Amino acid sequence: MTLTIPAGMPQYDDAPRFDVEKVRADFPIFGRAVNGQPLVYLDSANTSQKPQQVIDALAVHYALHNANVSRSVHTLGTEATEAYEDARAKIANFVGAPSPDEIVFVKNSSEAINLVAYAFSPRSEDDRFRIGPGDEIVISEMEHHSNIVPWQMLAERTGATLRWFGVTDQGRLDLSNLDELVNERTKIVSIVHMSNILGTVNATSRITKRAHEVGALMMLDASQSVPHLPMDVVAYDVDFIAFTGHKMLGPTGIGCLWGRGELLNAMPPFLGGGSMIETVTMEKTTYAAAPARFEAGTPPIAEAIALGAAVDYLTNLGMDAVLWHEKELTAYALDALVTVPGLKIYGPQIPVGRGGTISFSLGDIHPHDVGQILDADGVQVRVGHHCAKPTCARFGVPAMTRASFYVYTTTEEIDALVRGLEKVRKVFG
Amino acid sequence: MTLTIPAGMPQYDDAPRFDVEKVRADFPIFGRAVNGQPLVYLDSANTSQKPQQVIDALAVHYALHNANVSRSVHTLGTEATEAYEDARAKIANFVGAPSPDEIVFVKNSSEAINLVAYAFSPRSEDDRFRIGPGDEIVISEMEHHSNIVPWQMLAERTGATLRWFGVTDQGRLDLSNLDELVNERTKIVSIVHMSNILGTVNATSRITKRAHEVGALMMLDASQSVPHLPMDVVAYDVDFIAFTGHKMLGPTGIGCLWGRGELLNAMPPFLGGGSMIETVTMEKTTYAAAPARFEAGTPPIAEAIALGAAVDYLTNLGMDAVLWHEKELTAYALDALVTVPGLKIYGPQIPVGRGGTISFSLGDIHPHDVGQILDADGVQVRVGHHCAKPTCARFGVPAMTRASFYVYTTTEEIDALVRGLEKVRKVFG
Amino acid sequence: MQLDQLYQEIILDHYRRPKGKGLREPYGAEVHHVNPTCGDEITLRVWLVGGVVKDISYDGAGCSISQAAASIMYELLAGAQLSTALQINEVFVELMGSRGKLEPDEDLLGDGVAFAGVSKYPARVKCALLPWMAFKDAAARAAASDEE
Amino acid sequence: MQLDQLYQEIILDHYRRPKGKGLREPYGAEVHHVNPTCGDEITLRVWLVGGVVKDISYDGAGCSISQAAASIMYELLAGAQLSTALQINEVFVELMGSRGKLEPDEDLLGDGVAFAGVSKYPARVKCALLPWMAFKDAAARAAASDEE
Ligand SMILES: Cc1ncc(COP(=O)(O)O)c(C=O)c1O
Ligand SMILES: Cc1ncc(COP(=O)(O)O)c(C=O)c1O
Repeated sequence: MTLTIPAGMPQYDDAPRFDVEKVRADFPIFGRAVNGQPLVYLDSANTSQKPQQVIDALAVHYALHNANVSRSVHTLGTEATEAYEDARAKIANFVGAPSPDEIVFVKNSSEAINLVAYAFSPRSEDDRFRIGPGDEIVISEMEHHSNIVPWQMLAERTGATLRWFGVTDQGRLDLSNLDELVNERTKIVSIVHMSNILGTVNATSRITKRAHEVGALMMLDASQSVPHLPMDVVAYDVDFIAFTGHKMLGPTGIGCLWGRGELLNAMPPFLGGGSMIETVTMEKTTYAAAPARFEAGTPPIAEAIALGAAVDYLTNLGMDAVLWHEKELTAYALDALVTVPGLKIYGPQIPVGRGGTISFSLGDIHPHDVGQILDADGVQVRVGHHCAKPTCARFGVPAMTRASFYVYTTTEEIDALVRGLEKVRKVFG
Repeated sequence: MTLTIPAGMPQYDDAPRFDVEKVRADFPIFGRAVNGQPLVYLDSANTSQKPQQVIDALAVHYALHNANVSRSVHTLGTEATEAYEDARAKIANFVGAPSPDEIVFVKNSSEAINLVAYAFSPRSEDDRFRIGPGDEIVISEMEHHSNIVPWQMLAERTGATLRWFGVTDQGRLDLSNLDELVNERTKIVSIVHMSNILGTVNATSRITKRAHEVGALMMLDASQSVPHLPMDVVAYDVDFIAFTGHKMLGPTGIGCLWGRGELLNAMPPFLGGGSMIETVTMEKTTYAAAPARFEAGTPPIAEAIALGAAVDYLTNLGMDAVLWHEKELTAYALDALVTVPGLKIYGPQIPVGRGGTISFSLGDIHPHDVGQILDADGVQVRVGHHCAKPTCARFGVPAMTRASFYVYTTTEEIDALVRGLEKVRKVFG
Repeated sequence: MQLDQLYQEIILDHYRRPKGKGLREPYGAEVHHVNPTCGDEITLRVWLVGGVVKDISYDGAGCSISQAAASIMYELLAGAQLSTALQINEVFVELMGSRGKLEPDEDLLGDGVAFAGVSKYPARVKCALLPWMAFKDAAARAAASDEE
Repeated sequence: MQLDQLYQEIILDHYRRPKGKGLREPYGAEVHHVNPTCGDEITLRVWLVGGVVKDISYDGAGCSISQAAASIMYELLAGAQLSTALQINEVFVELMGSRGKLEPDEDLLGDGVAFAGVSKYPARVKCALLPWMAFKDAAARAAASDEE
């Protein structure tokens, strides 16, 4: 299959581009070998590699400007605070947030989703966050565990009911029962934007429209989409999105919750502690406005600054160019993988409405064994349930092998994957 | 005042020592100037500076071994997982934990305390964590907000009662009502080990004994003690301790909860998501054992590895030597500060049962103004309520000025502080 | 850092001899504002009659910058038309956000021009703004009950 | 990486033609173990009579290493005295923790010596241990109800 675009549509030559070899030169890890072979890193959906610019941002911060934030009048503290808040503004801008105050720094996507889930309770003063028996929460069968378990826990705590969209054989959300599933009893709909296992990019507007029609809140787990496509929270008209630094060229230890400012300020605090307060007596505490309300204790300061550097890097490439680069790779990879005998792809088979994350099985060979043989050739893929067991169950397998791409991925690396799969077939065929 | 030690006791010359100038050479930040003056960093209780060894650990990890943990069979993933788990073992060892599985990586001390507070609920199956109206939680008046607010929130959620130890005029815990305060109704006692504002190191054994006598759990907020003195959780006979990476030469974005293994495994999960599960279906999830149960999502991988490097650095110096170094500095500083007219120290006035963190007022001059003038001379102190408003209120002031020391602090820096305070008096006298 | 840009003589004078300090009656609204990072507090009352700021009275604990800011604000706004007071308030807020890059309007701000230096110290901007924000809040509440 | 250390002929043979696979009756205890990181699962039954492991039967989904480990375990432990079986189990667990640094005892481990290579791959050690851990668990439960 090749990607053909009807005349009149933007052609590839019109697409914004970048020089992938120049990009690779920024990533020191590509200088190393794995098992004597050049590193072929096809596990970016798990975590991305880091450009020198991001590593330097960390090192320079610690070597020259390190101090705690929001607490000092001294020069180092002022420098650190300004860098931290500048990063917040950059990241807000990157996802189209109307105000930097709508970006809450958390430790990862999982915390961001839990933070929203914990805002719901039977005691909530705000009707939108009051939940109990009879109320419903809607997710889908293609969620990452991080967008399942927090809602299961919420349902268990409060007696609310968890419901979910099914997944079609093509690996798309089954919206046929949208109007029944999302109804007057629904408090929140939380859906993955791009699946980390099937690669599907979900069209969200019908769901968002329906959610708002019935007065429910709408959250997107954007862990896999913010790194790979231009995001604009206003255009998507959602209420919350969660994303995570380590998947978008940034460090571990940081993620972001974006929420509409008015909503964030209607939510109760989650973690209590320093910096999230207005005033404290032993008897009673009053809380600061968002985002501070949700940032108890010393935040991931260096991590925020380095995530700002990652966002600069991506902005420099241009998110349109990132999207096109990965679309081309995906088209190439889908074409190449179907040539491997016995290979079966889970998820959309065409490079439309999907990103550069492809999961597959190879005959009866267990993914562990596939991954091991590939590793011997330096090819790093992920194998297992990808923290999406229900999706595996939906397709009747306990595990899959997954290749995933990013800004530094080349077609040669996809060729190396295909060669490696031939070898797997030889050993286990 | 000078520190005299009775004959027969270990003398200073017997004390383990290190070369502070050699230590300083490891910290790149001391190469920079602040406002044209050499940097005098006296704000280590807020956050510590980082040695090159820790910065390098981060940079090397990202440049050569970066991958997600616990999820891959590939070489990079295996390297990252081993480094991450090695760090856990080092840190366990550093605090005397019987098993690495008793160390839970969190984002900071505040999260660690919240994690324990959220384990209590009226629905708990384990009696030790079941709480409701009539039950009591005991803290003290010298806590950091991070060891107050989570317990206030717990009390509010469940109807339990929050109670606290008072503080004496000398800045010590008032234990006169210990037996009444900690009683059969008490579920948990959570006390700061070393106060971040008064510098007091609390003697904990009487409290621990009483807590266990009445069947309550005992937690130490060890955020300020683990960086500064040898810790052995078994010797202290407590149930939980919380500490935080950035105050002990490590990076931001990581903290640790240590808990007795049996207790951790009796606690319900806190954050839900990837990696904390055993198996997931849409209907039901079962959870992994500790520590994985409490590490939802991608953990602070690079941060854990760098904290391991920080622990190596401290272990190399020797925590006994760190303690003595700071005891000498504290004795020197207490002597020097009392020579400043109008200066009043809050907290213990003798270098016994206290650490190298000294808060004071200077006449009527507001701490903001003190800090600002000192900053002009490169001297970085913290001013404000130090996230311990109730302690400020106890001593009748809204704010204090605080100087705090660490392994790289010298007596010359304390002299610079004293000179700076003279200047403050001139401007505002 | 040039300390004398921050601690100008005018500022230290107002700090040492604050104008209008102390809580007085009558008043239309009282507010209590806190700077959560440093714990500084101000209680401030506004008395409005027929669109004129009859009195501003205040008390609280704060550093030289916040104390001087309150004192200078009292001088500038007490007795003024509410609309003028709010306009001056806005100009002051703008000046504090300028990071030292704005030429302050002496006609409008009087002694307040001394605060141009403060705007270079991000950590102190909140101190200077504490009384001005409290005034804005109190004035809005007082206006709601200003019957004329 | 020397793949052939991991995928020795013995291991691939057991993987292709597993011994004792399938769930059988009678049995004293059944357990279900999961490797949470990869989702591999095993259901395993143990039948104990008078201190002898009469049968081990199992089924599940797993990679070549876990399948071969189950097959080799069946060969070694089925029919043995429980005490011997547990001793062999212990020796196998120790071998898997050795990171390739232990000389395996062929008398005790038989085909199991082929797993010495697996111990060099930390990510695969859990695969190899899955059936052995399940056996230990099931044997303890079966022993509790072994009446003789
Ligand atoms: C005594 C004490 N407890 C708790 C904390 C909170 O630590 P963190 O800010 O890393 O959460 C601090 C430091 O800020 C502290 O000094
Ligand atoms: C779709 C999706 N959601 C949530 C997460 C969780 O992100 P994190 O591990 O950073 O919390 C991931 C990645 O692991 C993901 O792919």
